[in-house]
Amino acid sequence: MATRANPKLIEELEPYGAEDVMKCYHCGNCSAVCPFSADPYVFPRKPMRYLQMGLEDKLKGQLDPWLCYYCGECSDQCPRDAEPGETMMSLRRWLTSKYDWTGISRLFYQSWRWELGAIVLVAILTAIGFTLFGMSQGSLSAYDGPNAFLPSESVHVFDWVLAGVLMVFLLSNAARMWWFTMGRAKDLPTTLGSYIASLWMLPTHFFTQIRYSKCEHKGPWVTHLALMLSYVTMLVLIMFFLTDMASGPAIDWSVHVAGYLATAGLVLATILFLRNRAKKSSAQYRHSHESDWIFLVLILVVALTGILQHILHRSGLDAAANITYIVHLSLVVPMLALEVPFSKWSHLAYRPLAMYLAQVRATALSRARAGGVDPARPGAERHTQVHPI
Amino acid sequence: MTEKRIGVYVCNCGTNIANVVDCDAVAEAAADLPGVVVSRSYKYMCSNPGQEMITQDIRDEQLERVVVAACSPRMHEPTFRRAAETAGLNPYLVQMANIREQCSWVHDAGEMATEKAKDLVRAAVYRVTRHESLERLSVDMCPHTLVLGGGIAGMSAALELADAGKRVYLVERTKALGGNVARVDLTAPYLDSARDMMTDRVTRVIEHPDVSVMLESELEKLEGFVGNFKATISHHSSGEGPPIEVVDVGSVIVCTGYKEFDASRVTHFGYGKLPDVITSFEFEGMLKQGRIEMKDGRLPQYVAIVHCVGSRSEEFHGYCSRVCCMTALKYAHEVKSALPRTYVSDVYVDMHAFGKGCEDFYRRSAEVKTLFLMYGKGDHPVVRRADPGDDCEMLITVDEQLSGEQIELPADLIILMVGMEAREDSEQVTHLVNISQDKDGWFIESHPKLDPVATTTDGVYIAGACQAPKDIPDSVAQARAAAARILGKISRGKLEIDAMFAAVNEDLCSGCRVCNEICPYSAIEFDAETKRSHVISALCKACGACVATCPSAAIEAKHFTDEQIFAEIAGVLA
Amino acid sequence: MSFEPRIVGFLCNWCSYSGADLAGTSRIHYRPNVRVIRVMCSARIDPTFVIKALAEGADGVLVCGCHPGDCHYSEGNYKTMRRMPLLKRMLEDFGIEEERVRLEWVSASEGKRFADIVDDMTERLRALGPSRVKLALAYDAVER
Amino acid sequence: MRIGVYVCRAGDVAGDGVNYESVVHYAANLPQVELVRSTGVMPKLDPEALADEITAEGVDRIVIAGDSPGFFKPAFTRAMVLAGGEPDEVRLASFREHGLGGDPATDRAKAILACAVYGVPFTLAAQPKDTKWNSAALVIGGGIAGIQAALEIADGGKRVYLVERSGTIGGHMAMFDKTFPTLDCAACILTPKMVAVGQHEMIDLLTYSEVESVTGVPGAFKATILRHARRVDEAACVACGLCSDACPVRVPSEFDAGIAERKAIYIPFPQAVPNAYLIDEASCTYVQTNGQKCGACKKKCPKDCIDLDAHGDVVQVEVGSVVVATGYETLDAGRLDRYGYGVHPNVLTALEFERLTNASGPTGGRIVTRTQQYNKRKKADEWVFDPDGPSPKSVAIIHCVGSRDINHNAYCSRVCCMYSLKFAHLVREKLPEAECYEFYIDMRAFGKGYEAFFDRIAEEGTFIVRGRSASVAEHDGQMYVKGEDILSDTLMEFPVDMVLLAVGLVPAARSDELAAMLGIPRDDYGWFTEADYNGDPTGTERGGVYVAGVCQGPKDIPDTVAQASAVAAKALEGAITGRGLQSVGSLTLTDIEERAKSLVPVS
Repeated sequence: MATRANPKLIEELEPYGAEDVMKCYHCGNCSAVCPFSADPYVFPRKPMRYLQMGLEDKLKGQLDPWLCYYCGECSDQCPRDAEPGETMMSLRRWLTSKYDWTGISRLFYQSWRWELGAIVLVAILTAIGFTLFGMSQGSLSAYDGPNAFLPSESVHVFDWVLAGVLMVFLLSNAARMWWFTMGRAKDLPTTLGSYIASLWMLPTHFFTQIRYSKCEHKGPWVTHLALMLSYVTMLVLIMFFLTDMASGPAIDWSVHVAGYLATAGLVLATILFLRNRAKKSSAQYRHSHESDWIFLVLILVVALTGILQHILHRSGLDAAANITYIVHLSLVVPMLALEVPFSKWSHLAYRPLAMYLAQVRATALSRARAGGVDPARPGAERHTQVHPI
Repeated sequence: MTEKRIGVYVCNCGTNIANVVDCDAVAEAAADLPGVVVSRSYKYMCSNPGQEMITQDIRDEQLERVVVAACSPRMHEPTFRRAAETAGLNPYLVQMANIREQCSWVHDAGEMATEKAKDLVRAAVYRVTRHESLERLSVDMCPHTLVLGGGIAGMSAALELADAGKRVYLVERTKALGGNVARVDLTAPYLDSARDMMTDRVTRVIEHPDVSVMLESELEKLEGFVGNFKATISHHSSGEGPPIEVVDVGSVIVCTGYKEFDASRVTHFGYGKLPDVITSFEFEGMLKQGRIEMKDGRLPQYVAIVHCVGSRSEEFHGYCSRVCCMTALKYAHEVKSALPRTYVSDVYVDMHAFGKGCEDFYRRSAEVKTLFLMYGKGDHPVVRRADPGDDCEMLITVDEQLSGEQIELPADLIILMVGMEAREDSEQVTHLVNISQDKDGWFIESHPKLDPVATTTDGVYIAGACQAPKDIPDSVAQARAAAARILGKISRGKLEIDAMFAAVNEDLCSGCRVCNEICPYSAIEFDAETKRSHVISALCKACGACVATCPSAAIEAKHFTDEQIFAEIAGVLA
Repeated sequence: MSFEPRIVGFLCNWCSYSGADLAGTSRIHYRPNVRVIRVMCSARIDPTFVIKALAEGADGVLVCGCHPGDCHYSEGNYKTMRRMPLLKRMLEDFGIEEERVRLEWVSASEGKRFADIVDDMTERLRALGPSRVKLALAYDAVER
Repeated sequence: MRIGVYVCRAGDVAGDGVNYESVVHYAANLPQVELVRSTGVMPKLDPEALADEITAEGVDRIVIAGDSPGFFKPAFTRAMVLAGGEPDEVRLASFREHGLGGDPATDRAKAILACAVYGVPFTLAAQPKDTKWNSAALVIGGGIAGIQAALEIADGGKRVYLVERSGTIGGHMAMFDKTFPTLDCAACILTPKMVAVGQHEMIDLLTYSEVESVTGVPGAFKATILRHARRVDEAACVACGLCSDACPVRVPSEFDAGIAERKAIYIPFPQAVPNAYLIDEASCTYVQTNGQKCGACKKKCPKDCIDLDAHGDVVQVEVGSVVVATGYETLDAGRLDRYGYGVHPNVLTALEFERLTNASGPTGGRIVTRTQQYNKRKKADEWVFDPDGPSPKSVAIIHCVGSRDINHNAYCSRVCCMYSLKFAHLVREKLPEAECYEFYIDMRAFGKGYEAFFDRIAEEGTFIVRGRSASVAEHDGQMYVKGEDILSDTLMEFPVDMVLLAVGLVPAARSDELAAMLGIPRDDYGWFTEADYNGDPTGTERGGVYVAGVCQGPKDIPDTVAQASAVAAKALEGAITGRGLQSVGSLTLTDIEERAKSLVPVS
């Protein structure tokens, strides 16, 4: 059955950053130099081809963009400046917006105004909410103790509620990802067994990003890993040790040392990334989408306000600490509430998931090929008779 | 018959001959043949030292005959004849034995090959003994030139010659000069104005005092020979001037160009059936009119350009038409320019963007977001009407090679890039001016690399797309090349005609006139007075048909006499 | 050692001789039994050439010209086309097997064809055995 | 008539020397010009909006001016029609087409614009006055183009000075084994012509020489030619080679593309013309030590025609025309490290393979792989082509090496596809057992008989893989070519014993100096720019100077020969009539304006 080309799709993709893909004349160089490209996932050329011709369903069904860590080898060697690496990046953005059923993600990626606006809005609401809440609870001059402005227990509860909500979004989107890439493909003989057998990949790739280290330059991997680990550490501290974190003014080294390390990691890594993107130091930093800037800046200010609030608290300036805390929260909330399910943060979840699914799919494919049919090769159903007029 | 002093030279051609034939053995064997006083074997007889070896021997050994056993005489006979000449030996006293193309290159090394080489050398020695000194004839070179075809090639050639102050008769079949280029709006890859170029050429040709433009005219007959042709031209235009005109010319340049492939021969594009499937030339018309529209007047949302229509296919023409790819890219640009909101797709096989500036042009058309779909050679896309509800008029089904998908491409307007093919009257032209066609109908050049514009008939040249598909710059270059050849000849004033022609021994001639009939060049006249026939040497092309026909063996083919050939026969079999 | 027939080939300069050359430039190998004699046009090939060759001890004679319609001299090969059958009939009366004289059209682009013809003819003549023409014909019959 | 002028630039033409402001101002003051708009670089034009403007201004002729205004013409033609105007009345003033950056650039641009406004083709209006013409011609470069041009002119009975930088004429073609698509051997075709040049009484052959300066005007040029010291008497030398046997120095042979060695006193190749030895001073011990050491060759020479202390001299010639045929060099494959040229001994460039497979090459035409051997002289192992060495079992041919790649040569080199197919044929013919792969992007078999050749190679069993392979790697002694086989949609690693790089063509060294010397422009890639892409592909901005062959842009032998003959036409024109046209630069803006006004073109 023939697939309908859609020359218009490329226009939809442009806001996501796929501006040069039409320049590609398919010499195949990129796929051959890519350290991640390997049968049955040959990219970036193939996805680029689908994109040029506007084969939307094919693209939605692809895991390939998530298998790319954007080391930039392909873009550097591209004979036509078609920016294969950036195209993969754009596809990831686009896929994110496709997985997201609310449509919010699409708005964010197509216009930074939407994203920024949403962040500001949520920030203001959070600020107001917590201020009112704080007033109802205690006095601004008290950071902890019975009269605390924002008792950590209640904030903790809020955190858990928020986390729950985000999980719902994230998981439902992840479920859609699975449906597009695996669920729909009927001819794919996947087995529950293979799903279980490959399960180990999820944590491994989430925590180590070990594939990233296949890139020729290890720098980006290390920084990226540092940022992610710091982030996760911080998440764990907040979700499970918030009360100990907030307690004080004495420093409780058993928890705070982790906090300091995480903060340092977040600050340094984001600054480094921001610097690279500003200097366009190498292929993967040459093109920056607004969402990249917003994400990095957001993390940075969250970390900074967090540590500031911590210091103020330790130095007994409770009022200032409380105000800073409000500011901090009104940055944290949008950062989590908007970035996690709808924007750049989500790749933290999608990429390991994609690698896991890719493994499952690969096993299924090899089984299918052993059986003679080859769902990976669309060639399978080529040469169906077309009737001339 | 007295014995002659003969020198035999066996060329090793590096290893080309020596690897198969024992050249030294051949040389030794030759040394014992009657009359042979020198017999040598050398690496490259054609090289300067090789030739000097011969000239030296001719002087030192007073050689009267020379035999060179080397490559084909078609390759180096002129070289060795020239060498002999420089040493004061008549060039026709040199004979070559072809022991490369017809021996070392086609046989396995060993006794048999060497024996064959020996036989061929012996034959050459026997033959050369019976050679006679012959003198080339020199005839006048008429400085006028006949140019067939008023397209870009024809006009360029005409101007080149006329600017050198030589008269040109430019014969064009149609009412106007310009040919196919006049149908074009802009030229690839720089989108220059074809119209300006045409206006320039046509104006200069028409106003040039040395060019006689003959519109609506045709060459009826071409008699004579290089330097001295008589061209009979018929004028179809009703009105002034005689209907038939005979002009004297020294040379002829054939620039009859091409005709576009008839798209209706291809069924699967629906050309002629679907209103909005058009050919490239029809699209040029739209461009000139500034109306890129569908038949019903609407603007197309999707324009698809299909390459290689009639070209690179087993069914129609095997060859590549060379210009379509760039023209197609030009169309992509033009559509994008005129209709910025229209989507353009190119359905191609291989993108032939080989010319200067062409690859940049290709990249540029990709940058303006043209979608390129690749189909396989030997395969073909299929066009069908779109289904109700589709946002397009037609759908093109392509086995897209770069994705491995079978793709349906939406289209409202489909442009078929029709290839070039030889004009149907080109066979008639070959007979008129005595040149030949290849299997595709293109005129054959005398040598694809060394002489791309000359033909096997002296004084007749070919230029432009009538020799093979070509773009404008290459056609112009060829046209000028042909002009250069002619100017070269003209500037020397006289021409040398090969001394190989037939001659009638009037004592033996019975005046039966069989030969008069047999000669394809009517070079044999019957003299009513003497009741004898005689040959007009300059017209004779030395085929020798008359010699074999003459019942009283009264005609002799110089350099191919019965005696010489008998000797050769005896030689190979001795 | 098997019998090696000797073939004399008369080739026209424009098509067949170039064809034979092409076999060379394309390195298409064939039996070394043929000895080529170049003439400008197959129409130049006087029947006496063929007889002379046979008389001199050739086991076969191959005559090649341009394909009908391709003749460089427009219709020389048609003359040959008419001439050769007559000659063959005459030779048969002399008791010479008709296979010994062969007329073929070889174009300038048919190096392979030329090679195949030579190979084929060589094998046929090998099968046929040596020619007895020398005895069959008085030598001076063709001497002028 | 009301005329509207739009100045639209299709590319960033900074540095073309044209003052666009001044051009716009000039346009405004031309008769009948009612409207002048400057849209800047790469404008996004909307025909509907333009139509409104045209209607509003009542314009009935539009002139689009700029570097390549044709790119905008369709938009204006449509706008014109929408506005109810004459589509024919959209005229182009293309600065690039008629010598962008010509001298003086801005005046040239104005003249081109004026012609368009008057509705007269620039080429018609800008016909330079004619001038006296010296019948002699100078041909620079002794490759097939130079040889052909020289012979054409000389056969016309005119004097030719053929200047060649190296020790022999023949150029690259002499190095080739076979030529596509007919597969006739290059030497067989070329040597007769080389000999003819050597023997021609009208040709003065100046090899081992370089043009130092060219002064004067079209029709009367003065050229100063530096004749390097050959140090061997060209006329006396009989090329016996005894000197070379005696010479102790060994250096890579240029003619063998470096895969074999020559001596310091050498003859480029056996059929060299002139057929005489020469001394390469750079490697000659005697020259390098100012006569302190060596001099062995001189002692051995039986004809005593070696003068080791000879000095170069300078000759002056007066000519009417100059033909530039300086040809090309091949891209330095070392620049693309991913193919491992210079790292893996059996990665060869096209020219190296030409010599390897050539019957007159170092292995007598046997295709073998390099093997490591101990060199007693150098006391070290080295990789050499041993004629009895092992043949490759599989050969990869990589197309577009450095070509069609904005990181190297953005252009297509035009000949690589075909010579690569030729290589495949030679490999399969000489090594029927060997596997042969072609890695290509687009198979550009465009010429007469090329497509058929392509089909033939495919039938001969060469694997033709769509996809320019990405890299050559070696693990445990086996080379692998990694690439994507696009048509079968898989990544592949082909184990191969030999890799042939179809390197692209680049302009010959010091083309820039020559261009400056002759006053002819070069394009972005360094090829000489023709006067007019379509109309005058062999003329140049500077009248009397013509370009032929690859130095004007990559092309194959037939096209080169055609061009070479074409330039001869121009040279002969001048020579025959004794008169010829000056350069367009000799015309002032007013000259052209006046002529344009008075002309009535036929069309």
